[in-house]
Amino acid sequence: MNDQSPTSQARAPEAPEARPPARPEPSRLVRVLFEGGVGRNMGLVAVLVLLAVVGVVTAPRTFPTVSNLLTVLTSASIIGVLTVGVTFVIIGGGIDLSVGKVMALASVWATTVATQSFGALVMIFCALAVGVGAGLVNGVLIAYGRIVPFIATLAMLISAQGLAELISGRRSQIVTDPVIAAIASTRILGIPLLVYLFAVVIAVGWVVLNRTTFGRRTFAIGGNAEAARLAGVDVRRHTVLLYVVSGLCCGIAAIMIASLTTTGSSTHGTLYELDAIAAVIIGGTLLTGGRGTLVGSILGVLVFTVITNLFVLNNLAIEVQNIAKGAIIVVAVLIQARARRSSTT
Amino acid sequence: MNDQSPTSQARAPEAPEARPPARPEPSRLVRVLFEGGVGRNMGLVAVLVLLAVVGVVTAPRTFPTVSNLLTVLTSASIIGVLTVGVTFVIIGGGIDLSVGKVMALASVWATTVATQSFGALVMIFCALAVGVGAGLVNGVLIAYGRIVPFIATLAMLISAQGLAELISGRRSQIVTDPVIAAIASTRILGIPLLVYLFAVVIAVGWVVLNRTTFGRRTFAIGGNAEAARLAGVDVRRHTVLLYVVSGLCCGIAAIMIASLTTTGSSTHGTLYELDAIAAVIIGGTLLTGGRGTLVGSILGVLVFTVITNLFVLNNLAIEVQNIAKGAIIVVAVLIQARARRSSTT
Amino acid sequence: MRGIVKTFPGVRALDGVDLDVAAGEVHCLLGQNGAGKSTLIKVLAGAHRPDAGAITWAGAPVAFGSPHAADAAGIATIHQELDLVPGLSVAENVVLGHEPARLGFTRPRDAEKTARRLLARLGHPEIPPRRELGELSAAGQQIVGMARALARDARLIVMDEPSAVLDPEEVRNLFRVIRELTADGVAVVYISHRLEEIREIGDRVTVLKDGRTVARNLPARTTPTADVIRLMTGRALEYVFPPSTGPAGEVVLEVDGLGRAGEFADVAFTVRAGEVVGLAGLVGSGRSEILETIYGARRADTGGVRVRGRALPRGSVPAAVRAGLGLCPEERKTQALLLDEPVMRNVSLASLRRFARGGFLGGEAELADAGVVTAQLDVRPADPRRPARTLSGGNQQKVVLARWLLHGCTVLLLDEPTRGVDVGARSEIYALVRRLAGEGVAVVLVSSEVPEVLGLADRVLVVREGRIVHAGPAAELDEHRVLDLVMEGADMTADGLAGAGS
Amino acid sequence: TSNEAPSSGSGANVAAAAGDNATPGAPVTIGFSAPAADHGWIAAIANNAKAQAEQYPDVTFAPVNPTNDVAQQIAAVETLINQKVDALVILPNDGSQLTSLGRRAMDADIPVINLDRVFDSPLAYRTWIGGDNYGMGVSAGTYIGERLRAANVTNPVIGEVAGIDNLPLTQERSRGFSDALASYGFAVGPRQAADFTAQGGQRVTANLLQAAPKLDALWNHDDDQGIGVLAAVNQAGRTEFFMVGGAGSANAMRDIQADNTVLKATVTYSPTMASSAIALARLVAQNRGMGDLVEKEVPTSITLASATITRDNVADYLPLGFES
Ligand SMILES: Nc1ncnc2c1ncn2[C@@H]1O[C@H](COP(=O)(O)OP(=O)(O)OP(=O)(O)O)[C@@H](O)[C@H]1O
Ligand SMILES: Nc1ncnc2c1ncn2[C@@H]1O[C@H](COP(=O)(O)OP(=O)(O)OP(=O)(O)O)[C@@H](O)[C@H]1O
Ligand SMILES: [Mg+2]
Ligand SMILES: [Mg+2]
Repeated sequence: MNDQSPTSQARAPEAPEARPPARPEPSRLVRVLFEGGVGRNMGLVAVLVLLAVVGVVTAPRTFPTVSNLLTVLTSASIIGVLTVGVTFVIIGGGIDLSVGKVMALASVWATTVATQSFGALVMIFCALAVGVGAGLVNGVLIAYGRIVPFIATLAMLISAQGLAELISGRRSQIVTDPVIAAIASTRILGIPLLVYLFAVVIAVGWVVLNRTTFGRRTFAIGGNAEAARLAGVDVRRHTVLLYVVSGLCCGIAAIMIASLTTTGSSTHGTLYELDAIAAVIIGGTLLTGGRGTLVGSILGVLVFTVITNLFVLNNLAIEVQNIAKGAIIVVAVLIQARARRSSTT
Repeated sequence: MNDQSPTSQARAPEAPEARPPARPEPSRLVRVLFEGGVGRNMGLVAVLVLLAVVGVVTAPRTFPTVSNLLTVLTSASIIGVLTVGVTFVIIGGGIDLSVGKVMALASVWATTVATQSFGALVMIFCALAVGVGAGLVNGVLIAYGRIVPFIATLAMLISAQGLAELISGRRSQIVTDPVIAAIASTRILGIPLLVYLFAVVIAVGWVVLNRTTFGRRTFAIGGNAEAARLAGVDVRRHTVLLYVVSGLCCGIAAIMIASLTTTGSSTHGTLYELDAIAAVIIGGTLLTGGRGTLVGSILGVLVFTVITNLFVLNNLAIEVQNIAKGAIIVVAVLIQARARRSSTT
Repeated sequence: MRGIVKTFPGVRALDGVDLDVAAGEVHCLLGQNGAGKSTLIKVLAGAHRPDAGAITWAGAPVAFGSPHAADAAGIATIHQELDLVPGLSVAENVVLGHEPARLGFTRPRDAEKTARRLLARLGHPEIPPRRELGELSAAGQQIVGMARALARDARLIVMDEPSAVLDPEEVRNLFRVIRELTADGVAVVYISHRLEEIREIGDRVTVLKDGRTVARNLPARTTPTADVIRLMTGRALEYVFPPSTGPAGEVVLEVDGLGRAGEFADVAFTVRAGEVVGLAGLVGSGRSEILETIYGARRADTGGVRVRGRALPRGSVPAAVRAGLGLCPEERKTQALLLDEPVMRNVSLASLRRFARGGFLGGEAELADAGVVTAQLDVRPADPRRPARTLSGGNQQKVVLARWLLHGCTVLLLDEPTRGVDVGARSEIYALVRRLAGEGVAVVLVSSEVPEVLGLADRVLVVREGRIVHAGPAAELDEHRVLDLVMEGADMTADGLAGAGS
Repeated sequence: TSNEAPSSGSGANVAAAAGDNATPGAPVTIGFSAPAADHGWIAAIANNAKAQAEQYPDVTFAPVNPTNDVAQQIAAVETLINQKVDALVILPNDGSQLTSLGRRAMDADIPVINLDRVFDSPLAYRTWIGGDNYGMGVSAGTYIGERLRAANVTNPVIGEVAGIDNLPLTQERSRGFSDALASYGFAVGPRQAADFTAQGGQRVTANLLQAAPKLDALWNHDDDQGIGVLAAVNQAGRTEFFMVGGAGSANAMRDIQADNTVLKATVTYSPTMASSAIALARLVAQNRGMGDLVEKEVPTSITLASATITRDNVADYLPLGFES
């Protein structure tokens, strides 16, 4: 990609400053996209294309339709929003196991009779506040209480589950507010509002991660927390903020799932954390932090969703689905790793 | 092989051998125990004592009885055996999400009509073989396929679940073999056989981890895989073996759970992986590998089991259980961290 | 700085240290490994809080509670352990913590411009600011680290062993920049174990020993080397290379046509028992790769390696170790040490089989034998049960050597064995290498310090861009000749290195 | 259990179409969605539905991917609506959460047969058929109350091992149980929730038996988890109480028949309702009524009765028992 290996300079002692950066600049858009993760994720794109081909071949009448595509995107949207938050946390060197149940708790809190009586805005505020609050607790326990993220967020998972059950009395709380109920059924230009919401969260997440000091410092902290500290970054405050971002995503997802299912329930989001983390890692983010792309995580979510969609359209038995799903994940990761290796050499 | 015995070199004349380790030696047993993890886990012991006090106060007639203690130990035994395997994997720098469902698969495979017709020995062999085989696949994917452990074992979790469902037809397979069925109800000197089994697995695991080259290399690989490789350790083969150890534990646990519930079922072991990993981490093992104690992991399992037992004895509702459980985990970890910090200074 | 005290669990790293630095001077900080140099500058940089003592900055007492505070006061630090983030780009590393931003949105172009300007100033306009830092060589990363410090327009720049991974040409560049800085009135604190560098660039010298200041503000150019060494080590030490121990034995290591695509090609040489062969070359010339390939840590594309006539399988470290090879790799911390494990276990790692009976360990032999070899190498502190992390750099290097001393090898491959090692330990390592050679071990030595290669090796191979361009007895070469060969005859003997060596 | 010798044709229960309704009508496609079977009862539901559909030459059976995730079930049923099936049989993971989906199907002129877990709005289904959870609790409570009263026990300790506590059905069963016991002047003692699995049943019961050193009776909501409950009871060597099961698995019935465990009765909650649901869906899609009823339409709601199976009548019910 560039002709000058970093060490080649060592062999050219004379005329050092006479050498301008010779690399031709690719078009800005291409560069932004590549830098943002598409380039590193060609393998996942290939996997998606492969899955699409399988879909077209096995379900030619149902798979390649607009309405099916929108169904896939809608199914992906909720876990996708959670995945955005989890991507931030993992790139920053942490992990968040609590997202699924924090979302459930936020959905329950936002749909109590009392909250609903104040209308849609208060419900949305309430969901976001619960998400942010839970994220804050996670972050403070981890950054200041020095509890390892795995344990702190696992404890949050369990407690949020319990609290959601307590508040809801273990019942599904029905959304009566027409505005919230309408979110999932509204379409603009034929595309569900949930899909727009998903797109906005991705876009904002991408900009924050790649174009703000917050995002770049997230990479720094995940890559080398000590170096970030020595460079004057307030690592602990930043860590708290990362979990708050994740909590905020839970709040947004809570509104979405409340609208999609027209209920708030403590059973929402069970095991979503594993799916979200798996999507992030398949997307090429290191579990140890410091490296990763949001685009990869989203592609990971799409891979999972398309697999499920394919299974449904082909009406496979669940046990066969599971066996195949495990194998597909392994193959996807192998393809992705191979593609990345060959692109960097 | 080489003519210079290194020890002879080491005793070369000018060596200042007049420098013996000057620190007074504590008694050997005390030292072995401390080194083995009790010392570093005084915090967890304190948490257990605290829980016991709560038990004695809140359920004075039912908690402090021998039969209740044995119930706690029996409940702990299955997840405890899995935790032993997971401890090896995590200390070696990996993670194993598949243990719960590999155990389920092994339990199903060992209890099919065909297998049961060959009798108990074949059933036991079958369970162990399934566990070892799954571990082998995990290990090879990770060590030679270079798939990150999180993804490889997640794929195994999903596939094992599917395979278990396929084989069992999603039904509970009842254990008809009297020998297997008797394991859980046999008592020796009043103590259930399962508890002995648990103790044996812990003891063997402890010796292997702390007193063999295998264990030493496990720490080395988890601490710095590259350094271990350059020191001549066959890191990939060792990694495979680590997952095989974990798989073997799954096989043992499968026999235990088949006996305890008198069934083999694909529903066994759901979410056991999270509990096992949480116990390992609460026990002070670093999720990044290289450091940890088996004793800590076992104490972690006991903390979880005693919490559940206390809740049941006090007839608490499940939502209250969950909220409290999250908080107790956080407090336990804080106590443990504080105890460790003060013990090292 | 006055009376600085800093204790770590079990260690009193600083025990009343004084340091005065004047504007516009290069103040050198000397001391053995573990003397407390890095700890002192971490206190200065706000990374550690001192237990006692006072810091006066520009006439006013200050207490830096965080790196940020020191930074705001105008103190920039290049730490000994690279304080960079591998996953970020070069430019982002340069501006980390002070990203040019508007409303929180970064301005990558400004950052790249800054990085390009600073890298050019350091003589490296060709390092692409957008390249991911982790893809650069260690030397490249060190240069980015320096650019980072320059980015702050600091009034005091602290450099903790910046030259350890640099070759002579890079060091020359560094010195040029330091001179420019001091000319502008910037103060520089410079730490190095290479005394000839101190002599060239330093103005005043402060010497630390065991966490105490033993000499302050000595004139750097006129104080006799012997005095400095005595102050540091507490003993008179001759900074010379031990003599070669006579004729070599039969050929033990044969390397034949070894090559790896893109790294090196056609590497062929032999080493005899008792012979020390040195590989000289620039940083990035591929010497480490050659060693690692011989050792099986990288799989050769072409050629082969024979030990005592038996061919080694490609790409198998265990086979190489069984055949009697041992490697002390270039990066101690990432490639050699288990930092959290006791010294004893680091030492015994390659020899576990010896202490095991049927796979079971547990005898006291392991501790005892590890204790003997570490004592032999004078690893300090002497307790082999201490975690390796708490040892200073030089002592960590000795631990790695002790590993192979305990294991015993026919062929010892040493990659930069004295990087970051103080004079005392250095001479001990030299003596050890010589002694091993005398006992019949074949040694291959890679070093970026030409005098070291010339002084220690019987035969020198010069590597340039992955090829051996010269092979011959060390006695027939001098430093200028080697540098000529290394740099492809570039004219560089005239100015920068005139004062170097001795 | 799959390892038992195959009996009564894979254990699925089908109703033969009788009378007028036996004649094939217009060909119809019936979509079917249920939770993923991780449990004998749910497995029996799926099996029964499939077996019943195969009885009819005029029915094309279109089941979708069973799942335990509400969002996924919504997506799956949406594909059926997109395909414009003629009728839908839905056993929702959660009735409330799928109500809007039922509405959408009904609005698209696809009649919905709501199986067991009820939607919130009658507009979301054409007909509901399901079991009587409250009645099941009442049956269990009544049996225990009668038996204890007959034995002249005063202040009995009555334990309860519930299913997944989050489910409304569990809460209704418990309510029925305690209401029935209250009519005898008894109350529920130690109560713990398991998770419908043998393993959960064993774990919870092992601890619950510690909490209650002496028990008089125990109701376990579900015969699948009952295997584990019974295992825990046997392992503890406890025989001083009797136990009542729930749902009516063949395995539990065999234990009752053999009369060598503490299990003395079980109250039914029969998965045969799935067979009936398919039959109803066919009739609704073909605009037919139910043969024996005067009405020309299928009723909007059918509730199954919960029978109490004891040693006396177990032989009658054994063919209807599902394999756990
Ligand atoms: N984080 C730490 N924890 C415990 N001990 C430490 C720590 N950091 C340094 N030490 C100890 O403090 C002493 C001084 O270490 P320091 O790194 O300052 O030495 P140095 O002079 O920089 O040596 P070198 O030349 O090898 O870099 C050493 O004995 C070291 O083992
Ligand atoms: N991280 C890296 N990524 C890509 N290429 C690299 C990297 N590090 C080194 N190289 C390439 O490998 C070759 C040898 O590099 P290396 O710095 O290891 O050589 P060396 O002679 O051992 O130098 P040193 O003096 O540092 O030991 C060079 O061509 C260099 O460009
Ligand atoms: Mg230092
Ligand atoms: Mg090198």
